[in-house]
Amino acid sequence: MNDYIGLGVIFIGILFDLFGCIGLVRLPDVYNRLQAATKCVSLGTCGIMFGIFLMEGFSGLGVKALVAIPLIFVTAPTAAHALARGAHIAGVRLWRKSVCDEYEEEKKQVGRGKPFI
Amino acid sequence: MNLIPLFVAIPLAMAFVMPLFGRLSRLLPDLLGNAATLALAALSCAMINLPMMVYKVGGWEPVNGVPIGIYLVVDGLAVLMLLIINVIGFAVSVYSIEYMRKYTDKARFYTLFLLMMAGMNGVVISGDMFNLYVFLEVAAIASYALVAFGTEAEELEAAFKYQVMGTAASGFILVGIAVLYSLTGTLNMADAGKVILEQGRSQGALFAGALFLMGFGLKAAIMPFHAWLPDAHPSAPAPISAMLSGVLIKAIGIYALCRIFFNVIGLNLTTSYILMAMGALSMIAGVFLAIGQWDMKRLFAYHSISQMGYVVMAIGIGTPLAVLGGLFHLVNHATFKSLLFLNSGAVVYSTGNRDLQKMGGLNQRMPVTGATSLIASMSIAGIPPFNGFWSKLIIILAAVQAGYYGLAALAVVGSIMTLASFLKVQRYGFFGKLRPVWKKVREAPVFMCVSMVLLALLCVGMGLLLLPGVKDGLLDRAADAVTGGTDYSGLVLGK
Amino acid sequence: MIIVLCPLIVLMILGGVVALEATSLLSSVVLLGIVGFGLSAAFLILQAPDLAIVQIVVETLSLIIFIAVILKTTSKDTSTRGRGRTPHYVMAAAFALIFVLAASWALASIPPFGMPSLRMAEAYLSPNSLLQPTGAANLVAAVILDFRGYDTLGEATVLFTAVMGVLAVLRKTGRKP
Amino acid sequence: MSRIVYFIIAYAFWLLLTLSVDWQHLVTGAVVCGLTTMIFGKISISRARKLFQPQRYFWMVLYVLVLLWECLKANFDVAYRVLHPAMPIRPGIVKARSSLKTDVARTCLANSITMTPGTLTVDMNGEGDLYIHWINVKDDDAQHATQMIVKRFERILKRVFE
Amino acid sequence: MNLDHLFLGFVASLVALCFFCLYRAWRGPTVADRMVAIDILGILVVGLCPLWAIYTKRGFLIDVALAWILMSFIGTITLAKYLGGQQLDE
Amino acid sequence: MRGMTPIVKTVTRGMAGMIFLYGIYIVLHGHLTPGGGFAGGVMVAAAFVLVFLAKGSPEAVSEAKKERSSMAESLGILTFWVLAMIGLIGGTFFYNFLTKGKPFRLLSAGFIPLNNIAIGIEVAGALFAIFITLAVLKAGGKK
Repeated sequence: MNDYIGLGVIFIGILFDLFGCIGLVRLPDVYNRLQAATKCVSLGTCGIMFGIFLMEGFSGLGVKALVAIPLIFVTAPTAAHALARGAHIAGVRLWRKSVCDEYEEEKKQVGRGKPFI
Repeated sequence: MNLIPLFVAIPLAMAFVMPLFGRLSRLLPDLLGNAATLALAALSCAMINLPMMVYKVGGWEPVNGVPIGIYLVVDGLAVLMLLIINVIGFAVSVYSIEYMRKYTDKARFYTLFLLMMAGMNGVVISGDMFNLYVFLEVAAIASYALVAFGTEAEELEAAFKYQVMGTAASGFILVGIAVLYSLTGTLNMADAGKVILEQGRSQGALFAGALFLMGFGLKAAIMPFHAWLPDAHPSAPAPISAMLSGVLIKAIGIYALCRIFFNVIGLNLTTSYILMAMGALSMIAGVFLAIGQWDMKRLFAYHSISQMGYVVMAIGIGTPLAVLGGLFHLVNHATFKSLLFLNSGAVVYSTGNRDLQKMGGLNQRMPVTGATSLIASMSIAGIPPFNGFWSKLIIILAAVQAGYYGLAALAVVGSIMTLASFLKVQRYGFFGKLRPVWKKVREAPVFMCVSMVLLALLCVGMGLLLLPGVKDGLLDRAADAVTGGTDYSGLVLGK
Repeated sequence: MIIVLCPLIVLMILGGVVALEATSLLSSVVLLGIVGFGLSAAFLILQAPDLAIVQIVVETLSLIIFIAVILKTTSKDTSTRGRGRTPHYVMAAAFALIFVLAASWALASIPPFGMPSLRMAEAYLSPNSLLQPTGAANLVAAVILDFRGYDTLGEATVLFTAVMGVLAVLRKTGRKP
Repeated sequence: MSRIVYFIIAYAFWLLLTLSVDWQHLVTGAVVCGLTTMIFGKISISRARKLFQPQRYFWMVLYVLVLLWECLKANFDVAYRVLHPAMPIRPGIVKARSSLKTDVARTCLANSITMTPGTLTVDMNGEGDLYIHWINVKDDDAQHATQMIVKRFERILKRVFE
Repeated sequence: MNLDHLFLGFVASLVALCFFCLYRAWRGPTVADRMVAIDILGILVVGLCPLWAIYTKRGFLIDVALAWILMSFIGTITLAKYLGGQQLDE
Repeated sequence: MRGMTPIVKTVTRGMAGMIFLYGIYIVLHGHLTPGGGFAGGVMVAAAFVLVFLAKGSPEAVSEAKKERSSMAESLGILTFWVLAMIGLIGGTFFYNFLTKGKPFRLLSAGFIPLNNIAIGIEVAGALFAIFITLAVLKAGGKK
């Protein structure tokens, strides 16, 4: 039984990976791509890991897959945040149809070109 | 207790200890470094006249006749190379006591120097292809760093060029080793030689041979692959130039080439023609490029290419006499070329200049340097009583004997051109009128003189190696190891 | 296995080509990451986890070191493109072509992957004991640290040499004034 | 105090990795975790006292559940936007304000925001202002944005960490 | 069709997804896009590790996944620091 | 502000220890599971690199750290050499002089774990020294 649930979870995980990758290709600028890719791919990978855990139980493989989940959950958003901030400071523009950019305004107030904070 | 691993272990230990304690006192790096090289020189002298030895690292005996551990093999050729490396290394390290005062961070210099020695010794005593590669890399990387040791712009550039070429060469060698491994299923050179002999030389072995030829040719700076040498060797500090030109290109170039081609793959006619052609080309072209140079060290560096050409050509001819001459020339070249570079270092140390056009009459102010450089020049040009004459004579005789009259003629021409270019060095550098600029120049410090005199004595005395009793013990056995070819396998594996 | 391995190799080759074509050095370094990651994944597929771990850690660390170097020097690719370099390109292409042809001619004589006469490997797994004679469960560790420990000393020395070289070359002053 | 807590966490991680109760592993683990605590313990945990208040763990579990639910929602949201032929996105960076005080809480909040539907934390300054990239901006006013994005986690995180 | 083929299919599809990343890394108008692509590629391969471990029945392959997560985090942080215009030592 | 954003700093505070621990796990279990001295050593170095990156570090401290990691490197490789030399005294170079133990236990396989530890220390020191040298290098001289 666990095997089939595990397989299902793995399948859903790979599906999420697929959405993330499509987003990576389709969306128009770095920030949107980060949005799609980080969320979908990290959750997809977590899904795979969890499915493996369900299939394997508390063996060496299963437990390490379980350990990997919090690690992914902590590192992936942090990396995405660091990349987004770096890209913004490096001067990567938002998509031209973007609505607003309050971060840019704040940066201009604090000092020209200097990374603020 | 068998002493073979000590050739690697001693310099490595000193190199590892140096960064820990080198800062404690100013004398300590000199002391440790020279102690290590002295011990190595003594050890290598103790290896003369011992029978061929096989050392199984880790005590792993072969299983079903397949060696599973690493073998260290010391045969005649290896003993010869060990002698060259360690004796020259000792002379150079004595020389560097004074010379390297001009540079900062002597401890690191000795660390890298000892690592280079360890790498070369490791290459020579190894009986395993991958092990050979590893120690070749140790020696090569240490030499890249040492070329750039002065950290001036042109030194860094030369080192970069050297490193790019050296890395390409290492890549070729590694691929060659991989091909041979997948062909024979073993890394042990003796075992691989046996398997190749049984299988017959297949296309894979030829391909590996071509790769090795490119790789070791680059390391040895044989003619089509020589471009890095004239930049790299002059840029290094003088003791390192001496090591590079005198020993390194032989140990990780010629020696490894001989080992792989004669003992593992086995030489055939095509390969020997290629070797002869490359040797003759570098012999002539090197000397023609050298004769136009005015930079003293650069001129010497081009001569290294040319003299290596003699060695490669002789080894390519492949008759016992030719191989003997080639190996003898290898030894001789190690002594006189290191001596020449040490001389140039002494000149640079005292005058800060190495342009021949600005020198003149230095004999009056620097008698020891002048005299030793005269000996070395005569030696490299092949003037009779000195060692260079005998080896060139044997090579030419062997070429005639084997029926390659053209090569013999080329060798004579090369020798004459060498004489001409060294007459130029002596005429502009050491003889003639002393220029007023150099009135206050002083002779190099005592340790530098000691090592130069030591090498000059070697230059004079080395002709004695051809005396019957001495020749059997050293040169003949080395030549036997080369010309014996794939008998090597049987000797090592003990069948 | 081959159905996974082939796409990975294509990925690596394409990544390498793209990395060569990138105009900024930073892009090149980042794109080289694809090659490194692909190589690591290929090792994983070939069931060589030791190599995969080493590849991934080395890839990351070399990425960091590249970045450190680019930060200190320049991120522009200053090599001249196109003009005046055509002979070099032709020579390089000819060499590559000859090399590939020779290799494919020569490597045909080599036994296929996975079933050469693994003479040494058979000897490592000695028949009279449960594992190898060293008692290590991981064959790779047994080979690199015991059977061929001397090699590993050499490799550690290579790293040591490289570090000493870097520290020596990047001194503040080379010669005493 | 904080070091002991760190040691326990490290030891738990070690046990999960080795998954063995052999005495050799246990002793080695103790030594290794001691080393890790010596090197990294000082910088890692600042207020260990909070770890011994059980009600926080209840909220922690709740927080994880909420986070997972939001994550799932986020994925379907992204999938919808990506797969929709017209790509219904309206991106922009808005400013939101959080009232959390400690670094750990703020970090958790920022990462949670990154994992939830359509938002990505771009930067956070010392006063707790979050700059959030929003894939579908509904309101670029700071107050409303705060209300929509931040509040749902803030309440729980306050209970967990402060 | 047994489970083994299914897992092989999973792994193959993950490898196929890597090509999306390659496309983005190739086309990415800015360096940041390429970095995102590499980051995502890393996480994708992390998912590949345990699947392959199950397929080949060699559980220890999962060690690679953990190493991969941790190292790719460090790599991305370095790249981000570079993008943010800081020297590595400030 | 020195270093990176508070988010990265906070995550680093937690993750650095885990990376370090995982590196040591790989080193110590080199003879049982994949990995070994080299991979683990690099991960240990990477943990320190991560802290360095996130916090930023004043130059004076870095010089001292460079010296220390260079020393650690020398010590590590010296240990490896000594292990090899003990074998030489007892018989041959690199003779595995310890008992082999029972397979799959942590203390097995003779001196292989010790070698792994020595290499791990060496590699960690080496790579951290290189990183610091390159990171704090002031590009001087001619531009």
